[in-house]
Amino acid sequence: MDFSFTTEEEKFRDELRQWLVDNLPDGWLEGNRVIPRDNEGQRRFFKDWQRKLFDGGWSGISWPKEYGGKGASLLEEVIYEQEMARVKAPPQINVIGVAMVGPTLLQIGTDEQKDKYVNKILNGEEIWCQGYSEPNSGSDLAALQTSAVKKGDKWIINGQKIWTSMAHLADKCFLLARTENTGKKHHGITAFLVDMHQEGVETKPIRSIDDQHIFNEVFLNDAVAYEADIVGEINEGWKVSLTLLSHERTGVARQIFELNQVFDELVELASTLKKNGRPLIENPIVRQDIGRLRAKSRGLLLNYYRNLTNSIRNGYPGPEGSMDKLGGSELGQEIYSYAMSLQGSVNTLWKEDAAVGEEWQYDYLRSKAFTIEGGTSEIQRNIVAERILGLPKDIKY
Amino acid sequence: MDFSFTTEEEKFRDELRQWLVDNLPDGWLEGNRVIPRDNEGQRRFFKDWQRKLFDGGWSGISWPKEYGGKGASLLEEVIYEQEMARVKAPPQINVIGVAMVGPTLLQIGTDEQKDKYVNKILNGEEIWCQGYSEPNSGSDLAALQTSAVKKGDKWIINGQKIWTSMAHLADKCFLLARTENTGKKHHGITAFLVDMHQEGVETKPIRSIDDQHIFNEVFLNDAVAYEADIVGEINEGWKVSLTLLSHERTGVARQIFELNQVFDELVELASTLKKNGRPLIENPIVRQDIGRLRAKSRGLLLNYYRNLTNSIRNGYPGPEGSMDKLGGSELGQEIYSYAMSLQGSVNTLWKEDAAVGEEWQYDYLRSKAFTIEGGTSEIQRNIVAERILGLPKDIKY
Amino acid sequence: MEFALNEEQQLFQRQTQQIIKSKGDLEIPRAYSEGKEEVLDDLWTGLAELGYMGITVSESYGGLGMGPLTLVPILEEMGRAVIPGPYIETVSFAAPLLEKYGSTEQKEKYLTELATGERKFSLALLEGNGEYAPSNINVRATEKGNEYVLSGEKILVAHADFVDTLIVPVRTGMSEQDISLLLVDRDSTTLQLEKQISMDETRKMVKVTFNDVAVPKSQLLGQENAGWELLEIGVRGLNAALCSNMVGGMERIVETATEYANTRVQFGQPIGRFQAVKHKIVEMKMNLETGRSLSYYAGWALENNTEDVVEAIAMARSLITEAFIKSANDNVQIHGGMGFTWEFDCHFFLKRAKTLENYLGSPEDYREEIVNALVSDKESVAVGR
Amino acid sequence: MEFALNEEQQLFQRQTQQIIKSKGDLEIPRAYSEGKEEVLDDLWTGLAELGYMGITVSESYGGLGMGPLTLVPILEEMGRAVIPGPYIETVSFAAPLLEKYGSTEQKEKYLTELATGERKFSLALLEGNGEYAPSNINVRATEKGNEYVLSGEKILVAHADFVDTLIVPVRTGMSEQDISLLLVDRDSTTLQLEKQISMDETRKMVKVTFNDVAVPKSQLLGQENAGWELLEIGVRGLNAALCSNMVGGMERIVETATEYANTRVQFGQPIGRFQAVKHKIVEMKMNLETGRSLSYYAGWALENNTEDVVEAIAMARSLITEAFIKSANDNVQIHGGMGFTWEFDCHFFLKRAKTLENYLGSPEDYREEIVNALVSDKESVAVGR
Repeated sequence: MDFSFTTEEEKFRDELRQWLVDNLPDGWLEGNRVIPRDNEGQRRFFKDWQRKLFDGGWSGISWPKEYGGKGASLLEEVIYEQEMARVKAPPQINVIGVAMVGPTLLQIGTDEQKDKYVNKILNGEEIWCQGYSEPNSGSDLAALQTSAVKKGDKWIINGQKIWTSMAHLADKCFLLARTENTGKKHHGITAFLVDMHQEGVETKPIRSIDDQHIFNEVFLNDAVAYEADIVGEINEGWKVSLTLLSHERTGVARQIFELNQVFDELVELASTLKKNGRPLIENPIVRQDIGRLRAKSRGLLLNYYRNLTNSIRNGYPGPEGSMDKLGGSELGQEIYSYAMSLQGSVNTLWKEDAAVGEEWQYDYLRSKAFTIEGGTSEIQRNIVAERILGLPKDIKY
Repeated sequence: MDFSFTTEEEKFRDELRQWLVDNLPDGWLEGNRVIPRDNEGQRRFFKDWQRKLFDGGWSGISWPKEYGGKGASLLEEVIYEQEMARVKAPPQINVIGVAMVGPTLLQIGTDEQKDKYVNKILNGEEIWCQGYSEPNSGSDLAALQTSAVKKGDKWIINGQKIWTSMAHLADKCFLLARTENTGKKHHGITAFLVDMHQEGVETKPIRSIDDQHIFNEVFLNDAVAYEADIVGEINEGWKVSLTLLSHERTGVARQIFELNQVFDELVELASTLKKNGRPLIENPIVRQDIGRLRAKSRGLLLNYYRNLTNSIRNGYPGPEGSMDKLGGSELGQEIYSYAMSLQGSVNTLWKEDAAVGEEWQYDYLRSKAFTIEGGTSEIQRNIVAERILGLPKDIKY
Repeated sequence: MEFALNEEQQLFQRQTQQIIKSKGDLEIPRAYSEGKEEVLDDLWTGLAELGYMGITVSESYGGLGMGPLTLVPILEEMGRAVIPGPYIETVSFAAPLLEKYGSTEQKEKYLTELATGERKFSLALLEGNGEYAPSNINVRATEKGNEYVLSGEKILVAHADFVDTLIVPVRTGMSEQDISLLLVDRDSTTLQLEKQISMDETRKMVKVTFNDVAVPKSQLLGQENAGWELLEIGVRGLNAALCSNMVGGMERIVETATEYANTRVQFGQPIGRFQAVKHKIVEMKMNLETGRSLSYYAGWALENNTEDVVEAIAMARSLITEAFIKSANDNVQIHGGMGFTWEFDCHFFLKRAKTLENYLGSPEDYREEIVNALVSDKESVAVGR
Repeated sequence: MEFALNEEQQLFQRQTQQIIKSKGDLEIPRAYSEGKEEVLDDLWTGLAELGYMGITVSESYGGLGMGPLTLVPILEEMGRAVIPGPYIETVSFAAPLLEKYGSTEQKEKYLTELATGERKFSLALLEGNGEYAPSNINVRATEKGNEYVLSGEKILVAHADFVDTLIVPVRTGMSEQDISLLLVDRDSTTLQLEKQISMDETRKMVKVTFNDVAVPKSQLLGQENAGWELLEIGVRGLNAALCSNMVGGMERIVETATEYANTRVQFGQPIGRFQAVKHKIVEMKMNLETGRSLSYYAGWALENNTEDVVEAIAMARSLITEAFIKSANDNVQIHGGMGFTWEFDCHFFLKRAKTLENYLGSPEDYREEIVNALVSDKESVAVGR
């Protein structure tokens, strides 16, 4: 066992650290992390950041160098996530494009697709979103009903997507639609690259419980795609979507790193806030809670490193990523909820009136989605049970 | 709302209290509660107690007076359970006979059956056990495979029962066997009254994790019963078994009362045992645990009273008994487990070497069966879900 | 031995249900939180007309003269719809305190107006970091002739802008417990009110600033420097009421989760068929019924002023507060993505539950209170054993 | 960056697995607890022949000179079969303490014999109410010429009847921490041993009474009155070892629960198809892997004597202790009635887990230790961040 990094890896880290110092928005490192709330401001902010990352060579770090990437190793990618988590860097708006669509096109896209899209993904010229979930297919993703019907050289797409992150800022959508109805739900799905700026595509914001707008409904009314916009084989979109997923190399790494950071902030909170005139951290009951959360946070982090080591040894990631996701999402909820508890009755104050720091209330509410998005905890448990432990599948109804 | 009892009810309580003072085994009230460990000693102890109860009129208190019962009301029965719990009275060895078989025979038995069995149940002359569970039918009780085949005027019974409490001390068995195999598992079961002292019946003890022998396997090899031993209709034994269950009027009352008592002992324990030279009860963390258990114990008790009130108002008990069972069994495990925790490292010592009181170790281990026997917690949850909340049944496979 | 609502209480329950339904049910908190504050006036008027404000006011002042148990079903129904407004503060806190400790003049004026619904009350208690402790009362009342002059700041005053009178614990002496309760009428004083953005937008939170506000000494409720004790007695009623209110919320959660689980189909099955969902709802139901039993008992203990009343309320408050949070959380999970939307109602319960977590004490504080009571008096009382 | 067993460690794991299987696997604790104590001799001899006793003994005394990480897979395997015997006390406690603090003569004698398996060790620490605290050390060692004369009583001495030497913390001075460690050889002293009936019959518990037992001063381990500090250092190794041992138990539980859930049929289905069972096993698995990660890390921290070693062990110990109990409980539940029988193996794990709960400190104590470490040194160490 060895927790050290090679000199080269540490050099990679140092470079990134320095770059972040030089390039993060003003005041960001000091904790003044403000992102505009309006669509236009947000778009500009995120696009600027995406562009900076690209210019610095820090967008698509795992991409081959010939496409503008850094060709980073898996461990370098992990270091990248560590450092980004450490400074709570702004999200990469084009994460879908950079982490999944781009690599997928590089792997199985046509030459035209590569020419047309890949560069614009990395430099952030075109923002991508992902059209998977539908109102009636959430956990049961393969039950999707959005249809694409061929008419001449066009595919006419009708249906509705939901939970499409950043759709309101996106230019393109990696969309799954049903092109054949054979009764086998995993067959007959096709992956399309769809232009978001066309008449047949309408985006409607979803206001979430934290009063934010990240998710959207996307309505497709005779939206159009062309033969050239199909990724992989017709009717084999399910496989393509799995290819896409396989490019998610670092899994929930960033979240896990962030959580360990948030834990430190939690300790800070408990050291600062007082009850009966004494810092909370001196309260034996609080100490128990914090000790428990500490062991869990570290355990989660160490689990991640163990799974990472296995991925490196085997050359591919195993289903253990589901355990990271399950553990991370639930611990995240626990930590944010506890941070609210520590704040006492003023925990009800939020936004500009927040008593301690408005991020706590936002993060608390945001955390409620952790165990739903990207596969619910119930689905993750089934994956662990069936794929890791070999327990029976739920009845196929 | 009203937590008081009528003068008559209080008189009933006083009588019973006095009777217990006069009749409990020597030293019992002072906490010297010893039950012989050997079969013969146990049989004698339990039979003596059963006889005393009968002579005092305290066996079968809900039975009609003409059959030697007390014709007690439901509330008197509850008072009975309260008082028995208060002194931790020895179990009534013939509880199956008195609480279930007797009342069932009185309700649907033939005249001969009543003549032959009922009196001997109450006076403890004949001890009854219940032959329900089988190795392959535990939670899925109706899947039982023990068969009874008619040969002349005899029914020949073959198969195996398991978890038969007190079978090693029993004279008779209320046994379910399959008399027809129609594919519908709830049909084709018949209820028999089987003599335990016959060649075809062999009883094998089950040693349980608490090093006790209460449960048994019962092997039936060409055991014999007669037409006259059938209760209710042939093939309608499932219905008969439900009739039997309906006579369990006070549900888990005794356990719930006992738990509230054990909670008091837990507080006593925490007040007596010390760590760092201070009574545990002064430790803020212990106080949290105890406060939590207190609220739960009281909640459980109050739930029971609420369900009881509904039973009295409606004239029959609802499925809420499943909630009492579920809550009581899990809280019981929690309390006994916590009592072990409080004892520190010496909690490992048991039997005559027990550091605090040997009942704690026995009860801790015994409590592991609470959530299994009489319908597992998983089954209780399904009952609550399906019968109280109206959620879908598990797929019928 | 009877442990259930009686017929009269059940009648109140049905009636409350009807009123709330007729006023829009869960649309009430939705409209209110979107700024349509007139729904609150409308509801208040409706309830007042039916005599709901005077339930705990004695008949001589125009009330019904009932005890806190009568409020239980009403408060549950309000909790079911996350109803905004100072009903609890007025009826479960101010009314009993005034009955018990008000001067004849105070009773005459305040209780009569309270009973008709003309006068609404709130509690202006918390300051600074929001801790519920005598040492945290720093709004000073300086004697000046026949008046107290108040200066300082109260926070998290529920619906201060909607009510007519605030009950304000103020510091009137040097030692920690030298606190007095004052009745501060908004129409005869100049208070600075400032809305505080609250996560639970159905309970409007207001910061109230006192800039040398003069209050006649006749507005003193009870004795000078005896305010903390009175407050604690008042808070008992408030807590019992909050418990019933939360129980109502839990009940609604169980219902909506069950309904959603019965109708939402995934993998060709209503999701309620999956034990992961099914048994989660069972857990909610178990907590609901245990919580309800404890809240009934707290109400009963309060009504009968039993020896174990403090413990009874502490048991209810500690268990229900946590169970409500858990249920509200699990309800979001069961609703999946939809539970995360503003459009669905799940978040009303989630926010109400979490923001009540530490209001007037944390679950830990109340557990400590249970044990305090237990150790000082080990005999079980009340529940016949 | 590599966080996994290396090849050598994996080799040890496979080898241990083979030995234990060949000796009867879970039949070993079963036979032992039924009084067939010879299985322990047999196993001990087998392990000694393969050099297992000297793994942590330096090469100059005939050992392999490895660190505690090498023991991790071995201890896990032993935990998988709830193996009885003083392996942990000998190899993870006595050996490193002797290496670090033994005199040359002590090392020469004890380490050499330990490495060959000739000499087995146990820790005679607890007294009275079993509390692990310096104030609870009351076995007195009175100086008499070149000897200490011991009187008093130790309890819960694991396998005292099977070992050759006891490491005994004794009181040698007046102030609380005036404790010294003595090496007490059974063959040169007269100790009274009395078996104590233990719920976990796979760890034989013995009461050891010292009736004026004379021990030469040369048997002092480390400095006089410095014993508590040494003991705490020794207990670190012991705790890390217990953690690995418990992780092995948890792993076996997950395996057997999975196997049972895959084969036991009710309602026409393997019960593992029901999410109530299925997800319970997933929870076990999650706890197992988190526990394992923490125990690996504890071993690594110990081997490298990192700054956070105390915290690392406390994290592992607190989480694993509780997770083991939970898993062992749930395992009984999943096995239904069969889990409640003596015949099935479930109870071995249940009893081992519960009786280790407070051994050398409770989970609460270890959590307190975590926070102590955290607050005194807020910087994250070791895990590269």
